[in-house]
Amino acid sequence: MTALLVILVFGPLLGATVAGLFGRRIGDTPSRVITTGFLFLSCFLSWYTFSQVTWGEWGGQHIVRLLPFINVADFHSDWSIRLDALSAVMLVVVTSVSALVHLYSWGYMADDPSKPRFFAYLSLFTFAMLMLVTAADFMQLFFGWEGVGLASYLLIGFWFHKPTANAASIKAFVVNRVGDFGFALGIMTIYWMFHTIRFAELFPLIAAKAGTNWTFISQEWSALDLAAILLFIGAMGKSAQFFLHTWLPDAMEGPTPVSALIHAATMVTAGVYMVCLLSPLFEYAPAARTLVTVIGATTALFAATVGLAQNDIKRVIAYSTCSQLGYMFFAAGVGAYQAAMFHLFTHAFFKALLFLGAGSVINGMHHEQDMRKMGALWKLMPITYAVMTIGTIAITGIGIPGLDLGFAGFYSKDTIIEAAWAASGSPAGAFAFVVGVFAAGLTAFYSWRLVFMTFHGTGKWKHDDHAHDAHADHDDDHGHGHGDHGHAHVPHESPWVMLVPLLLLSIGAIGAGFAFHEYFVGEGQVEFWKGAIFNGPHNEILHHAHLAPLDIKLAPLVATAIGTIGAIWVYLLNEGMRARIAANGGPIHTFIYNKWFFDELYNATFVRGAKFLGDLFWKGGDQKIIDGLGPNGVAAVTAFAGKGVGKIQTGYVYHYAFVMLLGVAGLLSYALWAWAR
Amino acid sequence: MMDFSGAVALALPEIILAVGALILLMVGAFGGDKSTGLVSVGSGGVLIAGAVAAAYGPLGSTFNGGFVADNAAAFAKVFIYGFSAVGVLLGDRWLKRMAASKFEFPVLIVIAALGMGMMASAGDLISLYIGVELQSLALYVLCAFRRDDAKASEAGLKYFVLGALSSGLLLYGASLIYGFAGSTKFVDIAAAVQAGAGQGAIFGVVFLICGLAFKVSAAPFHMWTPDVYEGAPTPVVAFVAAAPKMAAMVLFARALLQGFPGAVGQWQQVLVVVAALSMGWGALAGLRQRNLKRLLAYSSVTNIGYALLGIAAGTDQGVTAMLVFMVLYMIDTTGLFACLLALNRDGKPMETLADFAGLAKEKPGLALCITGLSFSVMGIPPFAGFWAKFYVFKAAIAAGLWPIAVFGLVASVVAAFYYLRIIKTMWFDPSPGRTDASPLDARGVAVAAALFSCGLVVLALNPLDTVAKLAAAAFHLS
Amino acid sequence: MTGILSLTTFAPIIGVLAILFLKLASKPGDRKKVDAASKWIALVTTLATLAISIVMVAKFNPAEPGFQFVESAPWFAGLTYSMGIDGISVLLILLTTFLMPLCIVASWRSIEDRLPEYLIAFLLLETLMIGVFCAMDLILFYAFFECGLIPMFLIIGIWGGKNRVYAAYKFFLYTLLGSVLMLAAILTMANIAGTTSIPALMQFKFAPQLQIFLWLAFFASFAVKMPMWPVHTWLPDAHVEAPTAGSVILAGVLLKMGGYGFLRFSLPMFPDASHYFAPLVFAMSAIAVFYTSLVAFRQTDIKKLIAYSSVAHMGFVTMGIFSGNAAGIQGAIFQMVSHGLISGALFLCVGVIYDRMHTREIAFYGGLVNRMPWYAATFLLFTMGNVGLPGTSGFVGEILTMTGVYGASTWTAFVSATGVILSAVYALSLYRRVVFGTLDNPKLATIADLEPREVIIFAPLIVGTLALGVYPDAVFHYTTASVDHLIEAWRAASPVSVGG
Amino acid sequence: MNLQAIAFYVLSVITVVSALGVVSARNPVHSVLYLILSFFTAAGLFVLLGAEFLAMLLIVVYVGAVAVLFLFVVMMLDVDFGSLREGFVRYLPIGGVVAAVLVVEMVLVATAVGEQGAAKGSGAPDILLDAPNTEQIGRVLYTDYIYFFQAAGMVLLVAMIGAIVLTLRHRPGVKRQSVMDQVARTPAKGMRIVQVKTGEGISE
Amino acid sequence: MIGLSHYLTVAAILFTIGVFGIFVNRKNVIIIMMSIELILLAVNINLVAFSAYLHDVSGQIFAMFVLTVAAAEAAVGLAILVTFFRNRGDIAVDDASMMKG
Repeated sequence: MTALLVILVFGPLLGATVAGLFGRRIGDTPSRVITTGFLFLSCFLSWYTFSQVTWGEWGGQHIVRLLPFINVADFHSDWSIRLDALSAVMLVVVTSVSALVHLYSWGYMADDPSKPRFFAYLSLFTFAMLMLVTAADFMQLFFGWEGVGLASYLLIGFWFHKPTANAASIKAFVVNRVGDFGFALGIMTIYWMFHTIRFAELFPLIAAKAGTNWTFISQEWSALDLAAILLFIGAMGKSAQFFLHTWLPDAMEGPTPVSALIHAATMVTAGVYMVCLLSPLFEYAPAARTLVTVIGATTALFAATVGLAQNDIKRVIAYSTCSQLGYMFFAAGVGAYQAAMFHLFTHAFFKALLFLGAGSVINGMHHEQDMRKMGALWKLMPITYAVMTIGTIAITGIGIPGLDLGFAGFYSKDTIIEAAWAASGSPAGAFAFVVGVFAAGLTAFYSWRLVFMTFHGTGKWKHDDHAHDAHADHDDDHGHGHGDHGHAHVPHESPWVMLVPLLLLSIGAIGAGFAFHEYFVGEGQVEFWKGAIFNGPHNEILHHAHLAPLDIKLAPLVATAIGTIGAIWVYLLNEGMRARIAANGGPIHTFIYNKWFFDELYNATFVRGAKFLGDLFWKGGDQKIIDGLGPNGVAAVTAFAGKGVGKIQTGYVYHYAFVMLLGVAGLLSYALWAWAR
Repeated sequence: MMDFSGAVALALPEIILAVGALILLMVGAFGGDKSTGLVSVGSGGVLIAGAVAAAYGPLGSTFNGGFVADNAAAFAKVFIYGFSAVGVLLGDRWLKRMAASKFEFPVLIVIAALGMGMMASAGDLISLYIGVELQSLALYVLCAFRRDDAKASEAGLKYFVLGALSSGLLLYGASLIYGFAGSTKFVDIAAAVQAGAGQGAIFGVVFLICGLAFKVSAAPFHMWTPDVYEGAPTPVVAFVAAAPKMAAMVLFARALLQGFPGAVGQWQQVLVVVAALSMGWGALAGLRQRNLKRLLAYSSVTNIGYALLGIAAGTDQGVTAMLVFMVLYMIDTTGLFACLLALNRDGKPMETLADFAGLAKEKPGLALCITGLSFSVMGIPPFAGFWAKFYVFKAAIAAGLWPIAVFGLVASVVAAFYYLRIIKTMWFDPSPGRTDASPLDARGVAVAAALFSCGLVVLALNPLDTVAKLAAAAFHLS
Repeated sequence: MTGILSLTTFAPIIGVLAILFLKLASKPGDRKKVDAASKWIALVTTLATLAISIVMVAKFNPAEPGFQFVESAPWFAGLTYSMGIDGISVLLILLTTFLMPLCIVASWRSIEDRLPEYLIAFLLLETLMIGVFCAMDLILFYAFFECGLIPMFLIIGIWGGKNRVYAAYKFFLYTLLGSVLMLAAILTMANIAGTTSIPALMQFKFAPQLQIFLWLAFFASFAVKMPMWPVHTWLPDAHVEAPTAGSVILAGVLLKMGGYGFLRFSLPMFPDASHYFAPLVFAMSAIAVFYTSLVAFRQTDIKKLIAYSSVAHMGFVTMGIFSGNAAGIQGAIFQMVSHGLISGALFLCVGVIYDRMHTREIAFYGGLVNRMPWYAATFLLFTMGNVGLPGTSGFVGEILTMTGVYGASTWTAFVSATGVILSAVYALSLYRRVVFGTLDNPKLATIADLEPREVIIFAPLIVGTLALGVYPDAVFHYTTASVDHLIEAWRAASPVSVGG
Repeated sequence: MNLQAIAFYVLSVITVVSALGVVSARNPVHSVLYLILSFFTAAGLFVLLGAEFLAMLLIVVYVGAVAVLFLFVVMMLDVDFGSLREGFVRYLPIGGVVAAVLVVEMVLVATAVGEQGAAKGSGAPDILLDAPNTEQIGRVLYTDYIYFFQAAGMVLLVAMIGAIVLTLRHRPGVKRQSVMDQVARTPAKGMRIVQVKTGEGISE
Repeated sequence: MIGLSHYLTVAAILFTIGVFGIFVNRKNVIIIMMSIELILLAVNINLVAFSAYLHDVSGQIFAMFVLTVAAAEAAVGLAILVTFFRNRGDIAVDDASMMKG
């Protein structure tokens, strides 16, 4: 088992190393083969592991210690692989999506000159993510946490020629670091509270600390709430939750497979994973959970609204991701960790599918991402159209409540909304429920809007010189010019190497919910999770959720239907309406189109503030005050004094005598005075 | 009546010097300037003989207490005579190069050394005075020795006028002390002070301190120093900057510690002020100097401030510190002046800072010597100057004078700037032109001093420490 | 093994003598040959020193908390020539001997003027730095500590950039001013305790009132050396003007002397005062992290930026040391070692492009990755190390020191944690501006990627950074015993009130 | 007020006044003359104190040698005395203040020493204690004080050497008679007999 | 009754005049030298007065040596003055400032 897990986790690292260091020497294809090969191996092993954990012999929790990491006094951490149901689920998600994305990238990145680098980064990311999900203590978790951040940074900035990509990559890293700021403080709080950072040692200690207080930055806090909130700030950063979400849409500057893998299926869900992993802590931290719920719900709503008005195909999906992550968080916040994980699981499939589908569209459109320049593609890209539709159905959560039959999103999202309903005794729960239902409608609207604008209507690409600007950008970059294609301006279906992953993912998008909902959130959940997720003694949220009346179960579906019909009305039946709405704008449109002005706000405060403070400290503090009063000032004063002293040395002997006599008189006076004392 | 042979044995170094000086004078007078070489060699020999006699001579007191031959005197004399011999060497060669050899030069140095020996051995206010004057008069003449040089004669004049004034102060103090204590002998004075008849005599001490402060060029009685250092011929300055300071410091210590051991509290206060003024003034005034000789003058003012701390401590440890300090300082300063002496450009001595630009490329050896010696004077370990400061500041702090010690250390940082500037000029700046070949004697002295200060000192400190402790023990302090 | 410390310390002197001899024996026309031979002599000497120090480390017994390989010989005036190392110093010595050959190789081509002198200065500096970490006598320590100013002054002043004179003066006088106050304290201690032996002084209990003064005096010296805010301004100037290898040594080793001093003197000898002043240190450290990170963000000179980031990183070291717990102190030591590697490497990275283009203006560069992919990768690695990315050694030090200080002051941990964000801001923006983007400047059109010599320099640093990032226990293995010993003593001293 | 007191006051007033004259006289020659006067009256004070040998010495040495030397130099150096007096008045006030401070302090000190010192309580100088002043000095000068005496001799020697070194000039080009050389001259040195060959001459 | 203090006071005044003469005199070195002689005279008066009141001859001996040395000093001083004059053609103190600072 150890060897298997080691290969599973470190295979991608090996692939990344080989491709990264020797990629130029061994060539593109070997690099691709090696990385993809390792990934499929990992994927296979993951499924095997998952099956063993879920149904097989392994059961329970395993921690494989590989190497000591940091061991100082009682600060212990190891390089280890923690295997339980939670991590097994994540292993499956991560390796499956990653393997498919690797494969997909063969086609998508076919014309890019830096293929080895790309594949190395992808594999590196996968490795970091695997380290994250198999961490047995906070240090390794943090390693994976930042490792995926690094990979994300590298991949967003993969096309380093583009200033926007560079800016986006830095933004992603820095905003994540803001989260890490809280995360690190959270780890420290945990360490000083419990004197351990190993999960296995930590969890049994938590209950005893419930209700105690903790002093932090001169404030008294409820101890566990403080720790949970600080850690949750980390999750907010990583999972692009409200306030720290701004990086995610910009992250779409990266190649589309990256968006699918990192910014939809895996990395951004790390925050959710972490909250679920730390369910033993959050269960005793009611205030923190309220915060999680509120932030999650707010994000779900906010991102959905913004998604309504975006025109960039990837940005729409990005906001959709953001919104779905909000769902996961408020699920966790109300205590339905299983539901959150379930949604994470299903979302990985359909969101990866949507992104890769979008990538296929973009590829077919010669790297055009603006939906306003698409339309009527369904005929030209039938398979892409089909899978995108599947993905859209999955995300909108269409299904038949009574029969419990539907696409993946149906099971997971409805469970979340029901859980929120079950928790609506509290204001936060009620808010989450309302938002959940409302956002479901918005989800339907923007998801269908995407499909309709892209695949239906009239083809705008036929008439205008589409995407020339974008081409100009890309041509020098990665040689993916239209000249390469025989059918210059006509959109085309993607190659099979891209379509196969799409088809595989669509299977997941269709069937994952149906196949697994019993295990994740249904009757078999206790047996399935095997204690990997902790529910407090009073937490029966899932049970209550199942008992939700039919009208509650129907509510999201109704909202979805309304949203869908709205989308059909605006984008299929009245094609000109969209442009009119956009043109007339109005404050609401402007507000959501500009993403609630978050970027502008942050720019004005934090970015400018940092620049201002930096300049102030540098030019004012360092140069004027410290150097001015310090070394330079002292030097000037000394030099001045030296000048003054030098002036006494006139060269005239009577002056010298005078000074001497002053000295005598002075010393005599001083002596008389001193001795008289 | 005293035992004549005993007296001769005790005063043998002085007698050797005095008789030697007379003989050499005769040789010179009859041999003319042609015999300068011989006279120089003779002077060196006489000085070295005097040093040996001082080192191995018997201990005691003679001439009615006017002459004291103790370990402190012996210690001082060995170094005074030794450095005087170096002065003879440097001066003689220099005069030869100037084609201005005069046999009086070495003789004057010998006589000055005799005066310094008297100072070191003075057990009486009268011998103190005569010793000081013998030394001073010889130095006045030496400073003005190049009588065709306007600067030298100006230096001599200033030195003389102010020196005479300081003698007046010294004498006035001596007269008050005499009047108070009823005796001119330090032993009797100490007894009188011990008898505790008030503080009157100590007014005289203030004058005495003023007078002696002039001789060691402590602020504010240092005013002559920069001008004399600049104006007087370099070899003379090399001599003036070293041996006389040692003699004066020992005299200082003896007068205060043997004459007024019971009044440490009183004179310490005055001395601390003088020391502080010296350290501060020397450090500040040196900052804007462009002439290296002037700069070294201010440097000596600062350093004397440090040395005075050793005396001000008023302890055995303090005197040891002062003695070690003076020895190490003498080596440094002689080395630096030897470097100056070794450097000429187009036949003119290089004295301003600008002259030294880029020296490191042209004369790396000498530049290295100057660098090392500068760092030493700056007090950077492990060079001699650091150990010198280590001794005095340790003693000062042990005596409770830590505020002044801290002040002195801070002043040393200020002073460090001007040594750094020399180093900077030599190493960082481009050279303006070729320097002349450097004479062997000066170079030799420079290299020897640098080697000692920058390396051998670590080994030499062991014996030096022992000997200085022995010497300091002569003052019978706690 | 007695004698190995002196051997390590003075081994570089042999190289100095060899180069001197060579220079004296050569004719004026042989400059080229002398230069070449000097380089090899210096390299061999530093490698030999490294080898000796590795033997020393191998023989070192990590379980023993006290001093090892003790040598002692009476000197004068009650002083002894006394050397010994413990777990705190052993790694710093290794760091020194490790960086030195790299510095020599880094200067292989970039220094043309007065090369033998340059190498002599470096070899002397090596002796002095090792001596600082070996010295077991206070005065001996001071001698090495202070004397190190000389070669560095010359290195900055002679082989430095445009404004080198100002920088050299500032460096020298600033640090000297701090040191003389320490000297006063050392002399006071020598007078009161009657000894200058460091182990003896560690046992000696100074009166709390006195400790305050002594602590402040030592602090003056070490705070400047570290450098801590607000006495840090000499560092950016010194770094900017120093030649590459000088910056490497300055950042890699010289700054560590301050931290070493705190650990060796302030903590064990003045525990009461250390307790008393810990809040002050925390405040200064936290300000340093926040303040200098922001200042770094606004720099236009690559070296200055890295220099400011060094100040921020040293802030972590100081706060860790005075946190007084294992995590903090171990983290601080680790951070020192790690910073030695990473900032040294970063300066070498700057040196690579400076050697080619002779400018350090950020605006001049851009898009280097197009022509220098390997360089870009190397630079990225160390940038990430600087940012404190887990997996690099930079992370371990930062997280441990912050964790440590959390136990003493949550405010400090809170403020310093902003460094996590800000370091990403300035480091990545630097990297972006220099490496990413398109290669617009025509002068850069022919810039070449790393040459084999540079690869040789970077390879050990990369290995070190990653190895320590993954297996930091390698460091803790050596430090634990000594640090535990230190903490026991620290705990024994309660934070008594020293006022009044 | 007895005769001694009258003498003291007269002498000391003249001493002080003439001392003032020394520093303020317009013409240096006058200064020297004032100086001589001052020395004379001071010698009178010495006599009052019973130090007649020193009084004589003062007159012989100072008036006879030093003052005359001054006069000699003043006359020898052809100085424009008129211009030398400028600036005297300008610096008078500040000089006066410092001098006043100094004099007050010194008088205080002197009085204190006079009243507290070893001499306190002892009566007026006991003139002709057991031997004339000269004899007293003579008894100790060459015995107890032989060392100082010899050293003083060295001081005078230095003065001599110094004066010679600094002022004696051998002007080049000035022919001097050298008696020694003339006397020492012998026929053997004075001439040389050479055999001159015919037709070759002497070529030297 | 004339006591020791009277003599000392006269000496103090003389001393001060000498001192005063040195620094108030801006022009003539010879006067400065004469002022020094006044100072020495003051010292001598002190010494002799003490000697007399102490009934101790050593004060007079001291004074005698002071006289001797003063004479020598005058000789050297005037010799230096002469060289100075030869170099500069003047003895104004104001001129003697080639070196300063």
